[in-house]
Amino acid sequence: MSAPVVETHKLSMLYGQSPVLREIDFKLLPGYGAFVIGGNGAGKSTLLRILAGMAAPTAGGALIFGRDTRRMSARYRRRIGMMAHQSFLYPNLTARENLEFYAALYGLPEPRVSAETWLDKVGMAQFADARVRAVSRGMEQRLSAARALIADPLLVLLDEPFASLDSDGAAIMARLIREALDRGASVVAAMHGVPAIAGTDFQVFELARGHLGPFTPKEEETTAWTGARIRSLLHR
Amino acid sequence: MSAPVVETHKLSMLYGQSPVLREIDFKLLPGYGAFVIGGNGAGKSTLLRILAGMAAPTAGGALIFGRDTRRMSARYRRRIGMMAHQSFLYPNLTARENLEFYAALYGLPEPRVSAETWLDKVGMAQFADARVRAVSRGMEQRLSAARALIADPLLVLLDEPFASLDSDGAAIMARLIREALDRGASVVAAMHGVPAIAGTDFQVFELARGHLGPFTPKEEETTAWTGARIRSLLHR
Amino acid sequence: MSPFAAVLRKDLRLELRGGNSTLSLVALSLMVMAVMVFTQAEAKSHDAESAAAAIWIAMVFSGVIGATRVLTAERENGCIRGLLLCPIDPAGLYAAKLCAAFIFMAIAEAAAMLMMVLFFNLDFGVPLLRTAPILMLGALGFAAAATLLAAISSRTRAGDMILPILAVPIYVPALIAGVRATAAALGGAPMGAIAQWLKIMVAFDILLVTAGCLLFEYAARED
Amino acid sequence: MSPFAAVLRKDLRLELRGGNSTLSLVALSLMVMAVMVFTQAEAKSHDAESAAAAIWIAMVFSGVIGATRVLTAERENGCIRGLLLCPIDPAGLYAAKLCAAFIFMAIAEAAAMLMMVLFFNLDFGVPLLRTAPILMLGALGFAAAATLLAAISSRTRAGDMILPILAVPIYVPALIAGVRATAAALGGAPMGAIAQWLKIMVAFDILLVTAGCLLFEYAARED
Amino acid sequence: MNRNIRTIVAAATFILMIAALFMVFDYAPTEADQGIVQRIFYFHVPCAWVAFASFGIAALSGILYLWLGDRIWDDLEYAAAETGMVFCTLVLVTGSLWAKPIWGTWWTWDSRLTTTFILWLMYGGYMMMRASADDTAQTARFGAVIAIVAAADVPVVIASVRLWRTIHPAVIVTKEGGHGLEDPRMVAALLVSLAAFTALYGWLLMLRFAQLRARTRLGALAREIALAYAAAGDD
Ligand code: HEM
Ligand SMILES: Nc1ncnc2c1ncn2[C@@H]1O[C@H](COP(=O)(O)OP(=O)(O)OP(=O)(O)O)[C@@H](O)[C@H]1O
Ligand SMILES: Nc1ncnc2c1ncn2[C@@H]1O[C@H](COP(=O)(O)OP(=O)(O)OP(=O)(O)O)[C@@H](O)[C@H]1O
Ligand SMILES: [Mg+2]
Ligand SMILES: [Mg+2]
Repeated sequence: MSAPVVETHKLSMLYGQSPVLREIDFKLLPGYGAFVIGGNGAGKSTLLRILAGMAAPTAGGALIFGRDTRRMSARYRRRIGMMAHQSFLYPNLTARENLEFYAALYGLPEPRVSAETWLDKVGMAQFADARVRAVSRGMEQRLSAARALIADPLLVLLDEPFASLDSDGAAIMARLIREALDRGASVVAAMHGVPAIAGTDFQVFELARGHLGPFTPKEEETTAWTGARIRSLLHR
Repeated sequence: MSAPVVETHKLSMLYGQSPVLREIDFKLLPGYGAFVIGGNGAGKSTLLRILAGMAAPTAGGALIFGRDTRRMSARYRRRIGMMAHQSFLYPNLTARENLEFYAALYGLPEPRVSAETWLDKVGMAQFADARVRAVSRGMEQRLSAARALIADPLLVLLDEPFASLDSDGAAIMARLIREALDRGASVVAAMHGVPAIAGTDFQVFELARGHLGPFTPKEEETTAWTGARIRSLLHR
Repeated sequence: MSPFAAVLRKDLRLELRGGNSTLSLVALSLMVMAVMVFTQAEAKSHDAESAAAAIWIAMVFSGVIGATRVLTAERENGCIRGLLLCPIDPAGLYAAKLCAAFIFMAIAEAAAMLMMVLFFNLDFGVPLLRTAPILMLGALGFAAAATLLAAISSRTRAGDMILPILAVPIYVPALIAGVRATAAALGGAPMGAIAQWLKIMVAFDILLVTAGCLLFEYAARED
Repeated sequence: MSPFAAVLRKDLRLELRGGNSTLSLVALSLMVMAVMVFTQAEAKSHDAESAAAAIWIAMVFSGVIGATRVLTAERENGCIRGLLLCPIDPAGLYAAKLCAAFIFMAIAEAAAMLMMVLFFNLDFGVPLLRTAPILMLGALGFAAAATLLAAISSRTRAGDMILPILAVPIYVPALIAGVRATAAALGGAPMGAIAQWLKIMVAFDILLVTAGCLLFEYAARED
Repeated sequence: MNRNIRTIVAAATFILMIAALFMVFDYAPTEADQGIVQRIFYFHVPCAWVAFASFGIAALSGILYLWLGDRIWDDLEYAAAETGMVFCTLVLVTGSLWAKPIWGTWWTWDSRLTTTFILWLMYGGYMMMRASADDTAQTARFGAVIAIVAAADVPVVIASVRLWRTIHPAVIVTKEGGHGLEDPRMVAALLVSLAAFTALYGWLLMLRFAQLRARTRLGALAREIALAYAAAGDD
């Protein structure tokens, strides 16, 4: 079997004295997806930041393509696509200009072309020339996804990819994830108990109290976002 | 019957030449809640900004407590609580300090006390002394809700209140909405097809192509966030 | 606690949290002083005039940056919008911002005076004390103008750069008066001699502060 | 298109988006000049020294603002993080940022020179030409230092304001050299006379630029 | 209607200008110690006064705009500020032209000159702001604020010759009080050219104002149309 894309050894993270991640051992093979489910403050974003090399773990380490995240050269960074809480988009540039810019930085042969194609893919072609400052939040989220995926990374890190997307947006997002997997890329996505996805090429983990374990779907978890539960709450 | 809290007359909004809201006529009575459902870029945030007096409509107008939003005096602003996409929280102040600050600005007798109570209410007591810069996104969302509701406003405007909250957070948020309604306050919340809420004191509207109409739950709308649909997409 | 107090307290707290504005204002005036002194190393004795010039230049620049700082602090997470949603009257908000900017500048000024004494080896004493009120008047007026205009410049696309272009000229008359007064005071002139200059400055301060209180609302409003 | 070119192009574009920024740069240095002149109006005849002082103060000011702008532009939406995720080596990024800041300052300088000639009614000619390289060297060095430091400060809580603090001690030696050189050049001293100053500046520039290229990565990296 | 007024004013300007030229260069006597150069005076001073008046108008309409919120005041303010800018520039130019022969330099940092230059700078800043921002209600408000604050310098300019030691003459109202124009014909010439420049100013102002009005109306119409389409339901 092929070498794992992500491999962490006793990965631990402290902020000050408070532990956020505790000796996480986690492995992800090419072409596989992992969904990290966890509550607010569970440490999902922290984990993703570490995997992206944006933050250094306090103890233990993470290997991406066999390379320690603490010293990833450009060659390795090239293969990673990170979609974080922040969109990394310049408010005063237009959607197209932003994508073109990043495409250029990722050394794509035809920045303009790939910008166009990705604007289409995320359904933003119509707003290509709108300043990012002036687009709605969901649109910014879509652009952020395009930015992360524009260079066809082999490791895709998504932090709450479905947040503030409408149903079409969610569908697009899901399709993009699917495509990435089919491309042979690996995907790590952080979410809040949704969606409960079956399928052989998905592992679903739960991040709680700093430990990463297999996810056991509890009813109210998976349906947190559906009307059912909230109705009951609103009418108790 | 009592005078409406929100009343818009042919409310229209253009950005440049492109229309976002078209002659919206909308009325909300005290103690009632309205959920505005709409896709990305439908104009939900714009509508809420106008109701909060943060933006001036291009044509038509909106009355809050019978007062035009264009010239709302402090007395009227006092009664409105707005939770926008941006959290309005100072990254370098702690959670408590932020809430205290806003409590003071809203002229509450005991800023410190109400800050405490609201930190409890949104389940952030434990992070009271963490800089907002250092809290997770969901936590910031919770604090943002606390900030908006701390002065017990009579009109509560919520822009995607459930975004990036975990199930507990969502439950808390729902409870807060419930409480506000029971208090006799009116609530306008913008969302993406979720949650489909029944109940006599709720109206659910759909904002599409600039028109605000009654919401007709389509299956894939209401279940957009549940596993079902996304699974099917991932495994098309 | 009044809104004014709340806002001011918040600003100062943020400042102490490592805003370091004041420190860097001091540093900026240090640079100005250095430039002023070293250009005239052996050229001519550092007389009252050049000392006055130096300190006022320092003030103008620290004022420009200080005022910008006070208002850009509100931009992260759109806090300024949050403020404007609150039931506080803009005048109070302006007053608080003005106060904050003034305090930063005043501290920077104090430091600048110290440096001046050292750089231009003046001797401590009455003349020096006389300059203090002059500089404070100056700082107040400039803070008033800069704060009002920073509310504008912090939101026009031309950005921070448009502030000095607007604020400095508006202040120049008072600036000239101030420099003359300072020079005179350092030269050992009695209070009476500089009274006429002080009158001008006071007039300007009153004018600018009132203008600020009245106009800030329009400068800060969002829509 | 190389990353360097891409970043630089993006920065300049943002700068132009900022609304006639070059114009406001001219105005900015004009302000500095004006303040200098007013403050010294009757102090002394406007000689080479005060001209040199004016232009260097203009430089420090525009440098601080310029470098800060170049890097604070990256802070909104955490763009700097996005940049550092890209497969570009930090040195290239630094070079681009440095370039942007330098261009920014160079324009300001050119404007300042013109102003200087008018304000201090100097006459165009060889002495003036001699100052050009001095100023450019100065601008380069300052941009190099300021950009590196802005990278640090744009992430510290202090935000942009900490920049001057850090910039001062590092840059002051070169500053002094530059000021003396300019004064000398304007005074009509031959190239030989100012060579010693130039040497110091060149040394500093080399030092600062290399330091920047090497250290920028650590200055800008997140963890 | 107001086109007719404009043509009338234009005609008046023309006639008055002819008259002024005659008065200045033929009727008025040559000043004793300055000689022919002194005749610049008759252009220099009216320009200044017109500029002041214009900035005053700008400030007033600024206040009215903030108060009443009607875009017409914003247009007037913008027009006045710009036209004032033109005449302020003329003051600087004529002044410098005068200064060269009299003081032997184009420019000196005399307080009157300085303050005038400052005035010019401020409205330069005003125009930069308006140029850099796109034409919205916010920009209009900003403009009003700046116009109001900037006007504060006008009295300073006027007072400058009295407040500070200066080489710039104060003739109309001398420091001792009473005017220092020895010959009544000079006064006449000054008054006529003053009238001429005022008329010229009025004409330019009207032109610019009308233009800005048209622009605003155009914008409003475009919005109307867009709204109509919006109401009709197609984009
Ligand atoms: C660029 C240089 C100059 C500028 C900016 C300037 C500016 C002004 C201004 C703004 C005024 C009108 C203010 C008022 O009337 O109170 C004025 C008036 C006048 N200027 Fe100048 N001026 C300049 C040069 C000169 C020169 C060289 C002379 C002749 C030596 C001169 C003689 C006068 C006189 C006689 C008046 C009218 C008398 C008075 O205002 O009391 N100006 N100047
Ligand atoms: N820069 C930081 N400094 C200190 N503590 C931090 C920092 N960033 C995050 N934390 C803390 O680490 C914990 C995990 O944060 P993280 O953002 O990873 O949570 P999360 O799982 O992403 O939550 P959410 O679902 O709300 O985004 C939180 O308690 C937070 O307060
Ligand atoms: N400041 C602005 N300038 C120009 N256009 C804007 C501005 N703000 C919003 N828009 C446009 O108005 C439309 C509606 O934006 P809005 O933010 O109200 O949508 P939304 O319903 O909140 O979408 P989302 O669910 O993604 O938040 C979008 O097409 C957006 O591009
Ligand atoms: Mg997170
Ligand atoms: Mg929205």
